[in-house]
Amino acid sequence: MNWNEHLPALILIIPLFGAFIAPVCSLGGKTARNILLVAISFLTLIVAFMLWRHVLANGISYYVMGGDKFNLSLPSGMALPVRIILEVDAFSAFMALCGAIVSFAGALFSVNYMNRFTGMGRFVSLYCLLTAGMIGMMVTGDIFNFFIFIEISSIASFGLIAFWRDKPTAIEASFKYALISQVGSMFILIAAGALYGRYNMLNMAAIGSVLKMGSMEKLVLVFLVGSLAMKCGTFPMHMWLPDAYAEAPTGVTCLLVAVSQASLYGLMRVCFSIYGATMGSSFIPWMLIVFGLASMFFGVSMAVVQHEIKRLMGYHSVSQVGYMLLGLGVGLLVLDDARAMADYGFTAIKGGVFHIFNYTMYKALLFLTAGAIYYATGKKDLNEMGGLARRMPYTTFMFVIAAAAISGLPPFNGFVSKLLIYESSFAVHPFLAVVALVTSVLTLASFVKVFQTAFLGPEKSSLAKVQEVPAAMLIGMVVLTAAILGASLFPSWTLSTLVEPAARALVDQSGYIGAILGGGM
Amino acid sequence: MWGKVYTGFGYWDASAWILFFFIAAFFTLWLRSQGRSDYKKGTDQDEIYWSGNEVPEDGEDITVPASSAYWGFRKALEPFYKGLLGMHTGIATDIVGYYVIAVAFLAVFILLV
Amino acid sequence: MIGNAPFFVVGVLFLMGLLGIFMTKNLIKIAIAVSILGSSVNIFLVALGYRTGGTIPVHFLAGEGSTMVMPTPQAMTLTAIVIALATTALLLSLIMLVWRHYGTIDVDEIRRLRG
Amino acid sequence: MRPLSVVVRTGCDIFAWFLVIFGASIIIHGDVTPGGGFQGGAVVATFISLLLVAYGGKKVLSWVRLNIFNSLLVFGLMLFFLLGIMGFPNSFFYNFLAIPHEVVQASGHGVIPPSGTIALMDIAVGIEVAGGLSLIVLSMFRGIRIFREGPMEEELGHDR
Repeated sequence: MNWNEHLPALILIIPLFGAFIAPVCSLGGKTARNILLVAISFLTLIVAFMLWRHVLANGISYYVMGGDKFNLSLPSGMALPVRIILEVDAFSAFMALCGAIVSFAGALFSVNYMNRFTGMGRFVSLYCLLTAGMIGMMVTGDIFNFFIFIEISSIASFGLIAFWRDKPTAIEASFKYALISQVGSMFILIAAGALYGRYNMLNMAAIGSVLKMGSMEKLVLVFLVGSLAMKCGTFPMHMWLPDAYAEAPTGVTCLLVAVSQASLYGLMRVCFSIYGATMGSSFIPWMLIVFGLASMFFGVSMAVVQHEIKRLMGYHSVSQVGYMLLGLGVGLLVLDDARAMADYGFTAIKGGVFHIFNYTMYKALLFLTAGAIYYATGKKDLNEMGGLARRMPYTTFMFVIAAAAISGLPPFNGFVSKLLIYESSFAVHPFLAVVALVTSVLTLASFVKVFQTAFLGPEKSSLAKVQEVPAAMLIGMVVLTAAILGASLFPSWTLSTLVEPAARALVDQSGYIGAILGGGM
Repeated sequence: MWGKVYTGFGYWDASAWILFFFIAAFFTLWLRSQGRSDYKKGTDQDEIYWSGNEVPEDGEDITVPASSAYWGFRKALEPFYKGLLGMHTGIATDIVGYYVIAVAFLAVFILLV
Repeated sequence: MIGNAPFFVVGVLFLMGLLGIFMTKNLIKIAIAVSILGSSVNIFLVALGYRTGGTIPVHFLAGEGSTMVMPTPQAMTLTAIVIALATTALLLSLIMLVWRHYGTIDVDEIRRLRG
Repeated sequence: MRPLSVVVRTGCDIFAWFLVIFGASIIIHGDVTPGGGFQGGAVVATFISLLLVAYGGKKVLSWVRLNIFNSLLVFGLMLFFLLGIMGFPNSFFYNFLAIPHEVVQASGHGVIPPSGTIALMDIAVGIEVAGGLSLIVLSMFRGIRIFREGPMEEELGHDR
């Protein structure tokens, strides 16, 4: 048998296996558990990479769970796909690769970071489950299964955010997230049910092939867009995000960044692949742009006045998600206008997709550096820090790279994706580009503040005994730094191999549909 | 691999930027190497220059805490920040409320347009 | 018209759940409201699968009827119930810990994270 | 929780075990009747909550060992997982034990055709849910007492 055919299933099997075996493995002591955590996330990374290579070489790959053959999507001449189908196109594979890199870095970081806490068997279990849920959201081709995976990842993240149960704020943040995400999931489920009642199908590609806009479909679209935008932290619904990001253990925060990107993936999948050109009106694209602008500007202006390091970065997550929504919204706006699409729309989508990669890498790295500071000093308030650059040189170096990348300073990858977004959104209306530029300036301002107060300045007497963090944590950060530097130094290579196939797959609605409905006969 | 990234209106070239960095670094290091190493130690030449003021012994006294950074910015935008911070009440039901209102807004308007 | 009755019930229950979240201050009652919301969605799914005059969706020993009620929404409902159970258990555990830490289950008092 | 009166405890003694039998029956008939692994497992798990209510926490916690439920949970999950893996040359979760309908009718024995791995997966899920829900009930019960009796067990010091 050819393992390449089973890669879409394997990428789910491996983290699930890790989640199930973790309680047994933790009987073997600390070392066995840590090896399991790192090995599982590393294997996931390898499989994600192979899947990505496979998809780039052979086109969309899909997988029928429990079918007689892995690619029998329409058994015995049926007109509709019936089983649970995983569908991986270049965009999904790209997202899964990003998620797997971040998951690996977070696992390496957690080995030392979580060393002194009990209940680590459960931690490893939930971490693997969160990875499985995140990757499941990215590879599934079935709207109900998307709901299942969103719930798996939500439940795992409630547990992980409240992992330090003796910390009142962690419980509070977890409760807020649990409440809002439960309400949001119910909206998603009602949308999936409505689509099923209308078309008797749950497969995204099959629904996309027969969808006709009516008031029901409009409401379904709104429910899906609203809920998934809430999950990735768009402006009026973002309040849970800084709380949850700030209070979770840092290795988990790093993974939560990737999980919010999985929700963004779902949003894009709904908008581009299910609805696509049949959406008709430009209301939803404009709403995505408006949400994007609002989250950009208000997120960053909240971040400027924060003085708790992880909370500040949490508000930056809100503002960075705005860039992606802006880029992809501009692309969605001109989806059925071939000339504008070639003119600036595809550039906007490329910018948005590239920003997803960049954001996942540098934001995860920023959270890891914040966690390293917390590990070394035991403090998370910027007022109590100072002069850490001499004590923690490697962390400082990586923080500077990440901060420069997130603020869009020229040599780094954040600049490239932001440039693509500025110049293409300028073609729609100059105001969009102006807001994006102002946001970038404010981002730089708030990271200058973090850098100046935490790393520069005179040493505090209370921080005299601070040391550099252990090697495993540094390696976790180095993985992400290497990804950032690679994307910064070779932007055209990254764009042509990593980003462009993903962007092309995203706009290619008929390809996504045809892979399922044309195969296996 | 080292090529240019075309944005439709212009392009970005990483290698040119890196080249510029090397040139700038060369000039900086060259300027620095012009400095004199035969200054007199222990005299005023050795002192830290801090805007002509006395340099305090303990640096901790003169640091600006993070919550006071950008004080002017915050003061100038006082009404804006008052509204924005007033929105972040931190009450769980308010968070859900904003979400439900946003979805209801979208639902009403998508049916109208 | 009477065929739409389940959907009216769904709508009423859904609104009850949403209002329950906003109108009460007690965390336990909010958790109950979330459960009501989940139940309304489950009723919606089950009602979708009903076919007039259909029998149970088990192939054997099912009686004479030739049309079967759609089994897919029922499978979906069961899955949703399992998930709702997990989240309810987690919500209640979190509320328990909130009460231990804060000494109150009034939702307006639990706001150390703000701004 | 304090133990309830002797009437309740005797009632619990008589009926508690029937819940386990009833749950097991639901689990093993999961493929042909309404119900299945999760429902049966949930019924089995009510056994523990009944004991907790009738006998009080102190006694029940001294009777049971959490590791038993933990191992039930892991065993069920691994069984489920293994059954999924065993379909592998065809696809994940492939039903490799199923006998087609025509073959069963031709052979003429049995009214109900064997459903293959579906029944086995039901049993696996039943074991897992029974263990997991009992664990949830017991952990939530322990959580009630978590701060009342002295400080938090073991997990002090998220900030060293």
